[in-house]
Amino acid sequence: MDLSLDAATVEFQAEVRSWLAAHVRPLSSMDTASGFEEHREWERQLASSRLSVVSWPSEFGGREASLLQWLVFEEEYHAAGAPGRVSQNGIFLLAPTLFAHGTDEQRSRILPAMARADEVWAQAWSEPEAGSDLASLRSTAVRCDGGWLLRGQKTWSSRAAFADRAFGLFRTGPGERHRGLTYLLFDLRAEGVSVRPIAQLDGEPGFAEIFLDDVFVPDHDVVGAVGDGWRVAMSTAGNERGLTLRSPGRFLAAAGRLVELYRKNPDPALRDRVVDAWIGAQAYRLHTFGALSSPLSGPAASVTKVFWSELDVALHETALDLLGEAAPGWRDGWLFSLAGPIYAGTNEIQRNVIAERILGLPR
Amino acid sequence: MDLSLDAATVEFQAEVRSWLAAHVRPLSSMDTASGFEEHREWERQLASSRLSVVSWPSEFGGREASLLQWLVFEEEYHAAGAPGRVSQNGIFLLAPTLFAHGTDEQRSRILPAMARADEVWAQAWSEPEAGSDLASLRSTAVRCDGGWLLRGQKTWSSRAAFADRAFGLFRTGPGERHRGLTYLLFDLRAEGVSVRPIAQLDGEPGFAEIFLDDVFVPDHDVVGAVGDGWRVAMSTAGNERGLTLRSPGRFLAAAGRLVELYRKNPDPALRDRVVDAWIGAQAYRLHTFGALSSPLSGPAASVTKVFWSELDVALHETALDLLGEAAPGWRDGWLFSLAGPIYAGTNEIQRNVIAERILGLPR
Amino acid sequence: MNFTLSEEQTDLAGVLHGFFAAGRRDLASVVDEVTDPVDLVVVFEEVGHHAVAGPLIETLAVVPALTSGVGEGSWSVAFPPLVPHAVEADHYLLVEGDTLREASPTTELSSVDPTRRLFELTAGPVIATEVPTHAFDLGVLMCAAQLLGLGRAMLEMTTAHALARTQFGKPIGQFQAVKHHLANVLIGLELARPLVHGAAVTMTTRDISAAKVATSDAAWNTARIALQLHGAIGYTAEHELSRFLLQTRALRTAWGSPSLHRARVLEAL
Amino acid sequence: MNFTLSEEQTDLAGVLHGFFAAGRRDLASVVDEVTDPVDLVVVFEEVGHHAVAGPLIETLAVVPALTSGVGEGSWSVAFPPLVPHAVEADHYLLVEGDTLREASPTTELSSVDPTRRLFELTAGPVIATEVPTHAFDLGVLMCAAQLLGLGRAMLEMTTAHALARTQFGKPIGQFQAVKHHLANVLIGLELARPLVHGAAVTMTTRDISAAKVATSDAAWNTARIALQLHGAIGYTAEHELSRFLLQTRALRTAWGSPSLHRARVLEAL
Repeated sequence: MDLSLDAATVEFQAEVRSWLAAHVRPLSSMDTASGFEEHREWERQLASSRLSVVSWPSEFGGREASLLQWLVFEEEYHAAGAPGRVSQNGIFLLAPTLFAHGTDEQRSRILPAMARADEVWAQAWSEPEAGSDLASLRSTAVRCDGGWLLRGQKTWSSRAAFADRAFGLFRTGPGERHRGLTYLLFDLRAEGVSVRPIAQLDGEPGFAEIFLDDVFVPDHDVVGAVGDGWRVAMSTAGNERGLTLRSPGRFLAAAGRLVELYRKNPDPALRDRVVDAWIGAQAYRLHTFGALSSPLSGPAASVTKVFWSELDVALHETALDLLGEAAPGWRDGWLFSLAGPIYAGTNEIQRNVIAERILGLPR
Repeated sequence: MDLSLDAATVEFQAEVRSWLAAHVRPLSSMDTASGFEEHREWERQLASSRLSVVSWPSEFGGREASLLQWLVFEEEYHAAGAPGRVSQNGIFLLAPTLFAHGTDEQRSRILPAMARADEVWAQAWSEPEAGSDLASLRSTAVRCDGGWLLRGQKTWSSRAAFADRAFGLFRTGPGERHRGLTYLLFDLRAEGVSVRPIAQLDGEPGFAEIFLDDVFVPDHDVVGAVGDGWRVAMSTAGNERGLTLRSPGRFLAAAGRLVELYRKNPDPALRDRVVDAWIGAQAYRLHTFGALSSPLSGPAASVTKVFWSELDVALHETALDLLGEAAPGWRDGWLFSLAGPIYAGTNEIQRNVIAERILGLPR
Repeated sequence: MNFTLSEEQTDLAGVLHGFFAAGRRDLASVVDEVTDPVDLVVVFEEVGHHAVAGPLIETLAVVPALTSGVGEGSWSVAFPPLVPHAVEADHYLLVEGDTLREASPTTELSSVDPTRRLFELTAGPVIATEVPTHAFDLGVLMCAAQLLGLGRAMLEMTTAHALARTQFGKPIGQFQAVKHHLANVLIGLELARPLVHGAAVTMTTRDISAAKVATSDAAWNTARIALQLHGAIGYTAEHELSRFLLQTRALRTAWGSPSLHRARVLEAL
Repeated sequence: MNFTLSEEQTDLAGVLHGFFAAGRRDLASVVDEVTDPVDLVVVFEEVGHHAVAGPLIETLAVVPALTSGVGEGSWSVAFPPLVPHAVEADHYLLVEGDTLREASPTTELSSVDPTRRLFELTAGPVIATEVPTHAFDLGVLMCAAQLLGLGRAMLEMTTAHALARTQFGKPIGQFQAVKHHLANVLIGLELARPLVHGAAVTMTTRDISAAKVATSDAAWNTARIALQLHGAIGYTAEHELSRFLLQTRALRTAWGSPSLHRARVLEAL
């Protein structure tokens, strides 16, 4: 067992740290039109130093960093208080799918533009009648000359209010539930698309509804085989639940801020919750290091998803209990944490997965 | 709204308090043969001052105390640190059933002997294959001349190792699950009865298994109608879950001891758990006062059962966390508390009842 | 001993429920004369039940207990260090020790609930030098009652949602996890209510603080479960749950945090 | 960076598992030479996994780190005030500040786990006046490893029970409440393990205390759920769960309570 960093990683860490020290600045909320553009500009700055997608191949804008180096990047990024990633949905949800199931043409057309934030992607999984139950999707894609016509409604599409393109599953053939779905990419500014922003708890439109009325998608924007969309989407769904969506660095940084806050507002009755937040972040960090040598299975990603989402809520709740009603600097993170146990598969669904697929309890 | 005690209740409270101050003494564990007899003797002492069953009619040994007076009695009893009640199963489980469904002959034969602890009763509900699922009972009672012959096995029968008689449900006719069950009383020293004590976590035989091999029960020991046992048993099952099984006085006294313990071993990180134990006991007390004027329904008794059983565990866990491994004076209460969420219907079953019968969620 | 609401009190709750449900908010017109703490608890449970916003605790309960003959409009009052700032109102008061003063708002603070704007106060002329001690406790108790009503409302709307919303081909209320979440919520609220009513009868610091602790935890736990069971729709400002949730989070630490009130309970034991 | 057990360490765990499963308890014969903290953690996770009783932490890890050339037999050691008393053993030591002494048992104390008899010690002759500071931390870490093993064992036996036991016509493991209880248990244990392994690598007080906190909570939570899901049968001394449960409860506060270790973590941050 060895927790030390190799020389190349130490060097990379130093580069990232000094770059961030020189460049990090506060931005407006990415859920406003101007804030969104500020975040796009920040992504471009990262990309110009090849720091937007460090683990990707160089040809697409990355530097082929190891998973360990990616974790180190994330620790530095969050420790520096750097901005949220407006490109997150594309980088962490769509890109892994393209690496696994896309064509060479799709990868070279889509990934470099994603890395530079020239195209910002929104996810379009959920529909009004399908929350946790994605297999019950109803939106359709109907064959037409040279492509497909999308029709239906998507909702809870994060970033869609201001993003450029979106990815989602559509019904293309007969078949119950999981069958007959196809993974498609579409332009949010195409004819037939209406986007209606939904105000979140914080009042800003982090989500949107997307109404699709015969929206044309060319054949080259089908990912994987027609009718194989469920398998294509699920093969990388672990990414959303597990490692790549919420890196340990995020929680380590927040736990560190909580410890500082406690030192300024010490209330011994809340001490254990403060310490447990730090211990939880550290546990998640080490657990992730363990996963570097033996990658997590899909169900194992459910374990970490429940863990980090509950850790995040507990951590922010503790900050609010220390501060009271006036909680400058913590409210946005707290509101964001409340979504954790809900999205990317509710924690109730995740616990079913853990019980059935890891412990072997009957369905 | 009025929380004051009337003059008669104040007088009664004073009598109980001074009687207890004069008589309470430590006894050995009721789960040993000699301790059991010490507890029987204590019950007789209570009975001789008409304090063993204060709420019963005078003709059976009570003094027709109001429910409020019974609560006051219990508060005084626990505040004085008086012994556990070896007659508890009879007084709180069987007696309400006899009041509701017994014959005059049964009441006058059984209740006075119960009040004096001349007969100590054990419950015999559970069977090896039926824990929470009482309707799946298999033990049978077969018609014979002048009565019934019992055959089968009962388990987790509390107090049965040393008690005199027992009550339980037996299959007397065809019918699925709830149907064809009859409520019967039997002698634990009758021919055909074998009792095998089961050591509890504390090493003492608080439970026993009862093996029944053609045990004769005369007709006058059938409670209610033959085949109507499920209804008879369930109509007073709320008693076990709710008010009468665990009176608030017990938790108030334990919470008071916990506060004292905390003052001697102050650990600010555990303060909230100490205070919450007191608040919980007080909430349960006031909730019970509310139930005096609008009696609890069966499902409402599930609410209190989950509440007091979790309160009891939390309270004792806090004491152990304050004291560490060496926890004199708290270990027995702690072990007892651990059984609370399991017996009288597990808390999982109770939560189903609350959700379905109070909130109206579908089965 | 008679630990239930009177018929008049039950009727008052019903009248207020209809009043708020009809969209009316001019509460002073209905409950101007209410001063009995149990009656006030009935009023504020309904205020919470409809997530009515504004400095009602201060205007209807605390300020009338502090000083007689206050003028028209809404009032807010700070009791530093326990309640360090004021919520938005027409007029402001400040209690420092035994001194009651007029006050004016200065800096606005970032508030957990945007509908509850918070301000620091600067002290003005002295109004009185003897402040009735129960004024603060009355504020705490009304806050507890309001939390109870908020919790009840969120349990109701979440139960309705669990019956209506289907996933995997059945109402989500049929899943045992959902049942157990809601059963726990009901237990918490059900056992918090008698503490609120009991405190209104005794008006002791111990009982009032205990009620505030229990309702803060029960109502906030309800909000968390309500959000979890509503899923993404509960996370939107368009759904009414958001108003209830943010108000609950704010009132949980308003009028003294749960930790402060646990300290007061322990001190009184 | 390679945060996984080596093949040799995985093999050692397997050998010990077979050894204990065969009923053997003469552990010193197998692991006499083990001193590397990661190896020791592997050993003590298996000790916990089989609920092996006796002062093994002291005899195999702490006392060899305290002093060389101790004699045969089992050893126990107290570090007042952190570890105020000793568990039953053939020989006793006492560490007071920097002084290591022989000691003898006096009063027996009431123990949460009857198989873990506790004694107060009276000090005897001085053995050494410089005590290696990591000896105590090594005891804490082994206690954490043992708790992890106890938790794992209880999760295994409860999962098996949930598959075998039927109620209302189906295995209880099919009820969502049971699934969610066991999923939570698994999450707690799964995220506690890397803290134990990480602490064995760094051997810092911060990391060792964090591991003890997490394993104390995860293992005890496992014990509670295990008891709840076993029902009455788990409450009997005849069922093996009782040995695991009582040992877990004792080790939760042995070698310093969770509260003490949380204080140590905070101090080190």
